[in-house]
Order: sequence, then C-alpha cells, then structure tokens
Amino acid sequence: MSTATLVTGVIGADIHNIGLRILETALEDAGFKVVSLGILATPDEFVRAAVEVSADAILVSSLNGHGELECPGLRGKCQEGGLEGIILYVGGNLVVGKQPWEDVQGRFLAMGYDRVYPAGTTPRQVILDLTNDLAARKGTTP
Amino acid sequence: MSTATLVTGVIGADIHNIGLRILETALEDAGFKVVSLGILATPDEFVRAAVEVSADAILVSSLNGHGELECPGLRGKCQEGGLEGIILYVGGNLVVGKQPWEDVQGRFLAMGYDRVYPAGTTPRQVILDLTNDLAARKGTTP
Amino acid sequence: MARWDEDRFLRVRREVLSQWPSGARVDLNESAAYHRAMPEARRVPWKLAWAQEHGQTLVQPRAGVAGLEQHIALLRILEQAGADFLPTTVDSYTRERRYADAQRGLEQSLVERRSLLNGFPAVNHGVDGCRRVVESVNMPLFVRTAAPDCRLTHEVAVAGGFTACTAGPIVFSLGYAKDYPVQNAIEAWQYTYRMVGWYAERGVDLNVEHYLAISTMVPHAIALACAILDSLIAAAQGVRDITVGFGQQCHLAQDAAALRVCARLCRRYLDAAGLSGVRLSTLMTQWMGGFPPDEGQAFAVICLGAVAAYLGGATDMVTKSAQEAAGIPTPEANAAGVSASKMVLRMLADQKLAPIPEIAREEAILEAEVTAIVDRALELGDGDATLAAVRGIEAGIIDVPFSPHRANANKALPARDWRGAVRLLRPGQVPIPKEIQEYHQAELARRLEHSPSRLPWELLLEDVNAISRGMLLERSG
Amino acid sequence: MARWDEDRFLRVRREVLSQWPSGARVDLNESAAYHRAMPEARRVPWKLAWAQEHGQTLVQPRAGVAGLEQHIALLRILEQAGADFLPTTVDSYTRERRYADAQRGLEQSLVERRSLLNGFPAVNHGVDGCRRVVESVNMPLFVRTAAPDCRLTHEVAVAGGFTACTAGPIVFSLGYAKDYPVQNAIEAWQYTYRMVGWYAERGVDLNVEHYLAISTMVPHAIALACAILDSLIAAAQGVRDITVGFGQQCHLAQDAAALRVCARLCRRYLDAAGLSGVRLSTLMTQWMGGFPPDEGQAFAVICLGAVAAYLGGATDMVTKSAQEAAGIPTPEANAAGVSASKMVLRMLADQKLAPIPEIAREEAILEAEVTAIVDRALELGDGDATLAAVRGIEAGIIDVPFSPHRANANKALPARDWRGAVRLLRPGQVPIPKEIQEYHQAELARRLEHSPSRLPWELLLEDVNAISRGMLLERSG
Ligand code: B12
Ligand code: B12
Repeated sequence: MSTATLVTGVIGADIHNIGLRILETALEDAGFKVVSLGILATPDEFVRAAVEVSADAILVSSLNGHGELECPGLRGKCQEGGLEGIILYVGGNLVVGKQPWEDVQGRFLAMGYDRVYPAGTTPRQVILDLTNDLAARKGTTP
Repeated sequence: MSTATLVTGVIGADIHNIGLRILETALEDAGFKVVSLGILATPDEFVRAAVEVSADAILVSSLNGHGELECPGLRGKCQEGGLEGIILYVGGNLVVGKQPWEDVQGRFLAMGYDRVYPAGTTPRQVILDLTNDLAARKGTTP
Repeated sequence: MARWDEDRFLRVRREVLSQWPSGARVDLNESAAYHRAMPEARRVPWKLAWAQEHGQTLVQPRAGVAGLEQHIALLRILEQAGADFLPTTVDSYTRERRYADAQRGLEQSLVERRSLLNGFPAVNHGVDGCRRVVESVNMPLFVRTAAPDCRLTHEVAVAGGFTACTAGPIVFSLGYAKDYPVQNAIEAWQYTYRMVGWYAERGVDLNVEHYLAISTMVPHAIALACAILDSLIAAAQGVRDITVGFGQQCHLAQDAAALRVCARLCRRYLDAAGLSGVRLSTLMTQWMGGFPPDEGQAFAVICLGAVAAYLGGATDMVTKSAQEAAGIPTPEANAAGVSASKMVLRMLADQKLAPIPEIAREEAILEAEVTAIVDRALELGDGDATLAAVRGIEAGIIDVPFSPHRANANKALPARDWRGAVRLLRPGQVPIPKEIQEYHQAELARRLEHSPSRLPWELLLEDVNAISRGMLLERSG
Repeated sequence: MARWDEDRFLRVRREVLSQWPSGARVDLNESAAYHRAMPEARRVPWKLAWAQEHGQTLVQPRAGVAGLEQHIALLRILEQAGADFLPTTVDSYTRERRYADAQRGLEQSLVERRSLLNGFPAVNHGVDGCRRVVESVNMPLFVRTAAPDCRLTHEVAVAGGFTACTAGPIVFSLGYAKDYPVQNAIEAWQYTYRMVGWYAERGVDLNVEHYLAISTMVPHAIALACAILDSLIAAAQGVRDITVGFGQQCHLAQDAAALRVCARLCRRYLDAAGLSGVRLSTLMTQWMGGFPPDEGQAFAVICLGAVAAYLGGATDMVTKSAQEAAGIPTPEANAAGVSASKMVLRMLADQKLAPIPEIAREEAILEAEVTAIVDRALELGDGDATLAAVRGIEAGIIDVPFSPHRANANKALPARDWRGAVRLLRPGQVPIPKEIQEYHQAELARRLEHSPSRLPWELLLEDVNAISRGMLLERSG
C-alpha cells in the first residue's frame, strides 16, 4: 500500500476520460492519493496542482493523438515550478495512427517523461512501476 | 459467332470444375464447339482429345495450386503430338498462395502458354481474346 | 426555448465569425445559392429520404486528416470502398476553438508529410477549402465535430457545402466537456440550429445528427433521452431534418430494439411540442468503446454492428475500422471497415429475418424507460426542453456513466446482465419504472450468481474492458 | 451393408498398406495403445461432447503445407488465434493417391523454401511425422482429405494420433471424382469405417465428419440427404462418433435451420436402421463457394457464417480466411479468420436471440424435404443405405448441382429466391414434396418478377458469382 500523492489528468484538447478514470480507481484502491484534473487539462494546471498538493508524480493521459503537440514542455514547466525530479508518466494513444512503438516511446522519453505507456496498459503494470520508482527515489526497496 | 473447336479440362489432381463449367457454358453460347474433359484430366488426355477433334485451342484450368507442378510440359507434348502452334490458354488459382501476378504470369508464359489468366477472369474476356487470337492465326480480322 | 428572432441570430453571428479570419468569407446568401445549385443526390437529407423509401441502410466511416489534398485522397478511397456518405472528422483543436493551434498542427503536418492533427481543421481550410472537398467527391458529406460550441465550424462547413452535421447541446456537453455550463452550450447550439433553420427557410435542407457518442456502458434509454431532448431544442429553432441514434452496445436485441423505437419516440415528443414537419431518420454508430487490438476480432465487432443495424432497420450506420484500438486508421483499413459493413448489409438486406420476439421485448422495455426519463425531465423543465435538460442533469434524472462533465451526477451504475444486455445495477435518480428496474435486477442477479463477491465497480471495470479483451462478458475460468 | 468381418478388413488391409512404403510402419495394436495413452482433452470426440454439454460452438480452420516443420509452425499460429480444433489439410496428390508426385512436391518445396503442395502429404510424412505434429500442439486434430479412396491416408494419420477425419463415399464421390464408381467408393469407405470401428472396439473413439463440400448453390436438403446416407453406411461398420453438416449458404434462416434439423434427422434414420449408440454432433463450414477478393467483404461472409452457426447451435464450424479468393492464406490471415469467427461466437454465446419464427419455418420445410429424399432413396435401395446411394444417384433422386461426377444426373436446377434463400427452380427427379415445391416456385417467382426474361441457367450463373462480387442477389441496376 502506497501513500504517495499523484496528480492525474487528460492533457490538452482531449476529452477521453474513461481510461484515466479506470486507472484512477485502481490507483486509489492501491492506496495512492489521487488528485484528478479530469479532461482538457493544460500543462500549467498539472504543474499548479502538483505544487499545491506536493505531488510525488504526475500521470498524463493523452488518447486523441495530439500527444506530440501537447506533451513537449511539461518537464520544463515542472522544473520552472520547482518540481525538480518529479516522476512524470505519460500514456495512451500518444500519436496519430499506428506507428512503431519504439519510435513513439523514444520521442516521449526525449521530452523528459520517465515512463511512456501504450494504450491498453493495465493498471497493475502502472502500480508496479510507480511503487518501484517511488521507492527508488527514496532510496528504499518497495 | 465463332465456329472453332476447343478442348477444355481441369488438369492434374484437381477437382475444381465450377469455374470451368461456367466458362464452357459461355463459350458454347458464343458458338464455340467445346469438348470437355472435366476434372482430373492428364496432359496426355488433353493432347489426345485435341488431335482427335482437330482442336483450334486448348483451355487448361487449374485452381488447386498445383499448376506449377502439373502445367509444365503440355506445350512439348502438343508438339510431339503434332499440334504445332495450337493456342494454349491456362487459368485459375495457378500457384499456391497469393503471389505477385506478374511473376505468376511470367512463369506460365515461359512454359509455352499463349495466355495466362488469374482466378476471377470473366468469360467475356476469354471469348474476346480467343476470337482475336483465332483470327490472327488465320490472318483475318475478327 | 422560443425560436431566436433573426436579429438576435445575426447579432451573435458577427461575434462568431470574428473568431478566426476565415469567418469573414462566410456569406449566408451566397452559400444558400451555392447549396441550391447542388444536385439533390449529393445532399444528405435527400439521400436519407431515399434510403428510407427503399428500406436501405446507408454507411459512413469517420475520417479526417490535416492536409486538404490528403483529406481529399482519403475520401476518394472511402468512396471507392462503397461509403454512402462521406465524413469530415474535425480535429480536436478545432473542436476546442483553438484555431491557432490547429494552424500550427496543419503547417507542421504539411512539413512532415504526415498528419499530426487527428482530423481536418475545417475552419482553417475555410469555405473554399471545404468546397474543394465537397466538389472532389460524389457522395454527400457530413461535418463531424463535437463540443459545447461548434458555431464557427458549422458556419464555415455549411457555407463550404456540407449538408449535415453532428450536433447537440446535451450529448456534447455530457460527452465532450468538463465545466462548460450546459445552459451556455444550449445557447451555442441554438445558434447553430437557428442557422440551419435560416437555410431551411430558404429551401436549403440540412441534416442534424443527434447521438451520445460516449456510450461505453451507457444504457440506450439514457442516450436516447438525451438525443430526443436535443431534437426538441433543434426543431424549435427551425431544424427540419434530424437523425436520432446511439452507439452499438453489442447486444443484438437491445441494439435492434433501440433503432426500432428511437424515431417513433422522438416523433411523439415533437408532436406533443407542436413541432411538426420534421423528417426523422435513425443512426447507429458501431461500438464506441475500447476495441480489440486483434484485427480479426475487430472485424467481428464491426460485422455484428452491421447485423444489428439490419435487424433494427437503421437509416445510417457509422463504421469503425479494424485498426480502431491502434490509432487513426490507414485509408485502406478504414475502407475495409466500410466494405465489410456494406457487405453484411447487402447480404442481409432482403432476408426478412424479423419478427424476432426478443427484440420486441427489449423495445417495450426501452420505450417505457425513455418515456419515463423524458417525461420526468420535461416535468422538471415545465415543458421546456432547454430547462428540462439543465434541471434533468442537475437532478440526476439524466445521468451518463463516465461523463467527464462536472454537472453529471455519476450515480447511475450500469452492468451487463447474464445475457450481455446493458442494465442499470443502480439507477441513481434515473426514473426507471419500478417493474422494469425489478426486471433489470433479476437479470443482473443471474449474472452475479456466478461472481457473488464482486463489488459493483469491479463489475463495471470488467464490462468496460471485456470487448477489447475479446468477449462480451468476462468468463470466470 | 453388413459389417465387414475382421478377416476381410485385414485381408484388404495388406494391399492398402503396400501402396507406399510408410504403410509398413502402421501397427494397429501399437496405434491403439498410443491413442489410449493420450489425454482425453486432446481427442476430438471428447471435445465435441464437452462442447455439446456446454452449449459451445467450436472452431477450426483448414490448413496444410508441405514441410513438417512449417506445418507445425502454422498450426501453432492457429492454436494461438484460438482454434479449438486443428486441421491438417492433405494435398491433392495424396488425395489422388499419387504419393510419388507428392514426394516430388515435398522435396521441391523444401528446396525452394515455400510450399508447392496445397496441403500436408500425410502419407509421405508417415506415422512418425504425424505424431510429431500431434505432439507439437495442444488441440485435438482432424485430418482433412477428400477422395473416393482415402484408406492409406487414414491408416497413417490415425496411427499418427489424429482423432477425426473428413469422410463419406457419397459426399466424396459426388464432390471429388469424375468416373470412380460410387459402388467402389462405398467399399473403400467401408474399409475406413471398419478401421474406425476396429479402434472403437478397443476403446479408442474416433470422429468421422460427413458433409458435402461442393455446396455452391446445393440446397441443404440434398447435402443433408448425402450426409445422412453416409452416416448410415459408417455406423453399420462400427463408427460411433459422427458429425453431420453442410456448407453455409449465407441465408441465415436456412443455415440455422439446417443446423437445427440435421442431427435430429440423422438420429431418426440411425434408429430406424437399428444403429444405436452413435454420438452425433453438427458442423457448418463457412461459405464454400467463390469468395470476394475484397478482404473486408470476405470478413463479412466469415462473420455471417459465425452468426448462422450461433443461431443454429453448431457444435463445430470450419472457418475461411479473408484471402480465400487469392489462394492458400498466410498463417496470419488464416488466424484472423479464426479470431473473427470466435469473437462473433463469444459475443453472441449468451444472448439467447431465439426463438426466431423464420428459422422454425425453414426447419419444417427442410425436414420434409430431407425425409422425402432419404425415404425414396432407401425405398429404391430396399432399405440398404449402400444400395440407396447407388440407385438414388442413378435415378437422380440425389442430384448435386455442379457435381463433377459422371453418374450425377445434373437435372436439379437451383436458384436463390427473392430473399436469397436457395430453392429448386427445377427439381429434376429430386422428390421434393408437392406443396413445398409449390412454395419454392412461388418464392422464386417473386424473384423472377424483376427479371422476367432470364433463362434458368443465366440465373444460376448470376447466383454462382454473386457473393464473390459482393452481394447475395445481383441487383438490376
Ligand atoms: C471511447 C473513445 C472515445 C469516446 C470517449 C469517451 C470518453 N469520455 O472517454 C468518444 C466517442 C467521445 C471519443 C471521441 C473522440 N475520439 Co476517441 N476513442 C475512443 C476509443 C474507442 C476507446 C478509448 C477507451 O475508452 N478505451 C478503454 C480504456 C479503458 O482504455 P485506454 O483508454 O487505453 O486506457 C487504459 C490505458 O491506456 C492506460 N492509460 C491511459 N492513459 C494513461 C496514462 C498514463 C500515465 C498511464 C500510465 C496509463 C494510461 O490505463 C487505462 C486503463 O487500463 C479509442 C479507440 C480504442 N482504444 O478502441 C478511440 C480513440 C482514442 N479516439 C480517437 C479520436 C481521434 C477521437 C476524436 C478526436 C474523433 C473521433 N474519432 O471521432 C474524438 C475526441 C475529441 C477530443 N476532443 O478529444 C482516436 C485517437 C487517434 C490516434 N491517437 O491516432 C482513437 C484511437 C480511435 C481511432 N483509432 O481513431 N472517443
Ligand atoms: C468452390 C471451391 C472448392 C470446392 C470445389 C467444387 C467444385 N467441384 O468445383 C471444394 C470444396 C470441393 C474445394 C476443394 C478443394 N479446394 Co477449393 N476452392 C473453392 C473456391 C472457394 C471457389 C472456386 C470457385 O468455384 N469459384 C467460382 C468460379 C465461378 O470462379 P473461378 O473458379 O475463378 O473460375 C472463373 C475464372 O477463374 C475463369 N477460369 C477458370 N479456369 C480457367 C481456365 C482458363 C483457360 C481460362 C481462360 C479461364 C479460367 O473462368 C471462370 C468463370 O468465370 C476457391 C477459392 C475462391 N475463389 O474463393 C477455393 C480454392 C480454389 N481451393 C483451394 C484448395 C487448396 C482446395 C483443396 C485442395 C483443399 C481445401 N481447400 O480444402 C480441395 C481440392 C482438392 C483437389 N483434389 O483439387 C485453394 C487453392 C489454393 C491456391 N491455389 O493457392 C483455393 C484458392 C482456396 C484457398 N484460398 O485456399 N474447393
């Protein structure tokens, strides 16, 4: 059971909230404190909320294909906002169309995300990764 | 309306007769005299029948994919049998699997067939080609 | 919900058109003349009427890319595959009125020679761009957008020769917005409807399509209630050609039943409101929830959608592709979704498998549910559909599972029963008649028998994921 | 049609096994022991019984390539896609007992690293090759061959661990032969059946599948009559597990009806002949006529096949692929046909759409027709199924449209009616009851109304080509 605080949201002009809702339900079930911005969340809103609640991680969902247009710059904004080293995940149908996953992942890692997830990722996987990454930050084992 | 005589059949261990039946019906309708060997016809049977009825052309059907194994050698047998220059057509699902049509056609032209047809060929097309080719042999226009 | 007078419309219009430079090009009279010069067969309303007369179900895919030429090439492929209507799905920036971002996305797309936008930025391409599209194909076109405010997009697209648009203040508030007040969305849509009415007055018929796109586990009764209220609001502003529909839920009897009742019920409420002279047609979009990544399985969902459309006698069906789960499909994959759907419809067209008692049963249930919801909402709204919408949502009478909108109650909890039919496990404030709710419970109990310990939301998660995992109901073991 | 005594079987057997060197390796007792050691779940009869008990429809594709390793790799992909049974389709040379040519094709295939054979040369791979196949996968296997004489193939394949085979002297004479006398085919099949009976006596159940594969425009009544007579011949030699079926005709009510009546009718004739203790199951193979080259359209045919299998409650369904028209499919395309089919079945499994009155109506028609044909044939054969077959074909009582066999009468002329149902335009000598033939005529007349000048054979050509051209009925205009 984790006690970390997470900020979640669907970025940009994107209204796909079903996947994120399901993920949030599972994260809460696993003990995380989840602060959800819902759909149509701007990068600034993510940063503001994360600062406000001293979040341990930000989970960005993007399904509508505009990930390449909306997701760059969030890492920079986090740093400007004083969220040095905060865990940043992004997941969903990140680009337009069916593209090789390695390419897509590479593009988003280069934007500064710690982990990049394709659509269809199970909550179980996310909880596992988060638990590991949070422990690693604290220098403990999960 | 043509009055030429044709020998038709399904070659080798092949029992697909529906396509050929339809083609035969259309050819008869167009005035051709059709001598049908039906299914499971051997190269020798084709040659024997063509000699017997002094056929103007032989139409070989092959659907089951064994065309590459069954169809080579028919031209040679025709020549041996004295059917010098007889028109030889072959058509159907000539090879195993989906292969580029140009390759397939090339292989069968090289075996000595005058024309090679894919599955789905319409009787109308065959009648047109036959009429032209027969006229060309006779040095007339159709 | 009185009809806007022309002055009000024209006043608001100035502001709408000023949102982006291309607005200046829109000239209502010139557009009406352009429409009147079009052949009837290339107009959506004409073709819908033709299909109804001939008992045909028409088919349209969704599609849109950033570049004009690329978009035209895409539509031609879909036309080739047999699409009866052609779509122009508008990108998300345009939906959110972020036209500058759409411009940036469009330019970057042209540079990179691939679409970075998830649709066609109709406002940026402007009236002449839209006309290029319309004139490059032979089939009637829909502009497919969805947001609480689509006014400029519709001004431009209709002036550009499109003859139908997706619409609805309720369906688009609950489906595509977070905190845009429903009341404001209604006003924005009254504008669009009034514009459609303006054209209608001048002999130019335009079709308006109402369905709740967010339909993962949304009971048909709730979706139809929304579409009917939207239709009342639309007709009040002079819209004369309306399509009502919903998204496939993959239960054949329920889907067919919904198609069979939806226009009849809508007509009943239009009549009661004294709104006559509206042509109604029906629509089902293929499964709007998560698709299976396996393409064979995806074709199964697509073809079962077509079977349901046949059984229900849909006028129009929106198709999906086998690449749905992966992302915007290639033109070829999209075309295969069209050709599979059309083939099913062509093969079944004459078979006359009806009547099917099971469908009639679901019809009766659905009719009672929809009537209860709409009646109660209208009661709250003192007979005015706009108030009915606002107050109905507030009161949770209209409650859409998974809606991202803050005004939505989120109390209604759906689940599939033992036969895969979508029922309400907890109705919340949705006024399902008592006997019917008892029936839902009984049918659900038969499912729960096999998994007695499960919590309602666990059940819901299971149901949300089932189809994308290759089944309708998760099996224990 | 008395049961062969063991001596006769063993005498003929020596000759059969000498047809190719691999025959020498077949040892009946050793094989029976091998079978008895197999887990039940990997045996076709067990799984068919399981499916019937659980109301499931199982699915199997067709597949076979020349090389052993390639064949195993192919089957593993199909297993992965969800196939419940795995096939081993035997190549045409093996079917025609041209084992030397099969050997040449096999060797050339290995050299060129592509299959030049259209199936798996089971006899050439021998008992041990077959066992390698069987032991490399988890699902039960069918050996799928078809010819008037398949004795050696079945000796080898059954010894190799296959637990089911396609079969039938009548269906395979009329479907796969030109001048092989029906009487001789019956004898060859009695041998195979006697072999299956031999195993059964030793506690080893094997399934035998009867259906008329040539089914382009063959009315279900004719196909079922053949399958029933074959079943009588089989059971008389001791076969205890029989599947009866037919090919999808793409008319949902007729296909579902045929599935619903076939086992019941077969049981009635087995009982009348005093042949008890036979387990019966049902099969439908997806459309066996020309497929549309368009892959989307092909998926539609495949998925409608699965809908019919669901409506009719098939025990087993043989699937096609979207590449059917082009040639032997790639393993992936074949797998997609399986996964689409399974998905439809899984999604419909619990929906309970029945009863459908239209299906019941076609059931009644079909039952009367099949009964009339089989009764008349048995009458001609003095109650003996083997004589009934020979004389029934001779007399044109059994008359299969398009059969390549010289003994076939070719007088029966089928056509689709206005709803796409296959009817007899001219029954020839097929003894269709009078009222039913009148019904056929009336339904056909409604189709002909729209094309009054057409000759019967023109209609037939139109119907033969319609599905591959993307429709069930050709439309004028
Ligand atoms: C349902 C749906 C809709 C619904 C949305 C309802 C809602 N409120 O959510 C509606 C109909 C409204 C809709 C609209 C649109 N959609 Co849409 N939609 C889908 C669909 C079919 C399913 C999505 C879904 O709910 N899946 C089920 C959930 C449970 O799974 P999930 O979303 O994958 O989420 C899981 C994981 O991915 C993961 N996850 C998700 N986010 C994150 C984030 C992090 C950090 C992590 C770790 C994990 C994670 O956890 C979740 C739980 O397991 C998908 C295609 C598909 N998948 O089949 C298209 C799809 C996402 N939509 C698409 C598009 C383009 C649109 C539209 C722009 C236009 C259209 N198609 O008409 C509009 C959007 C407008 C806008 N402004 O955004 C495209 C995106 C294209 C692309 N990326 O290439 C898709 C892929 C369809 C397609 N093939 O074209 N859509
Ligand atoms: C019906 C059919 C059968 C029936 C045959 C009934 C019969 N008596 O004809 C049955 C079920 C018995 C059968 C069995 C088999 N079949 Co088969 N069959 C088909 C199918 C589905 C349709 C063929 C057909 O009737 N088409 C309709 C007619 C009207 O069209 P057509 O055949 O193309 O003919 C037209 C033209 O091609 C042209 N034409 C034909 N021949 C010629 C010749 C000349 C000279 C010219 C000019 C024109 C011409 O004119 C015709 C009229 O327009 C095809 C696949 C498909 N097309 O969908 C597979 C197919 C031909 N069969 C195939 C195979 C492998 C078999 C089997 C070996 C095994 C199996 N699949 O189980 C066995 C054959 C055993 C043997 N010994 O040969 C393969 C061949 C593979 C390949 N080439 O790669 C195919 C392609 C299926 C597949 N995708 O695997 N089959």
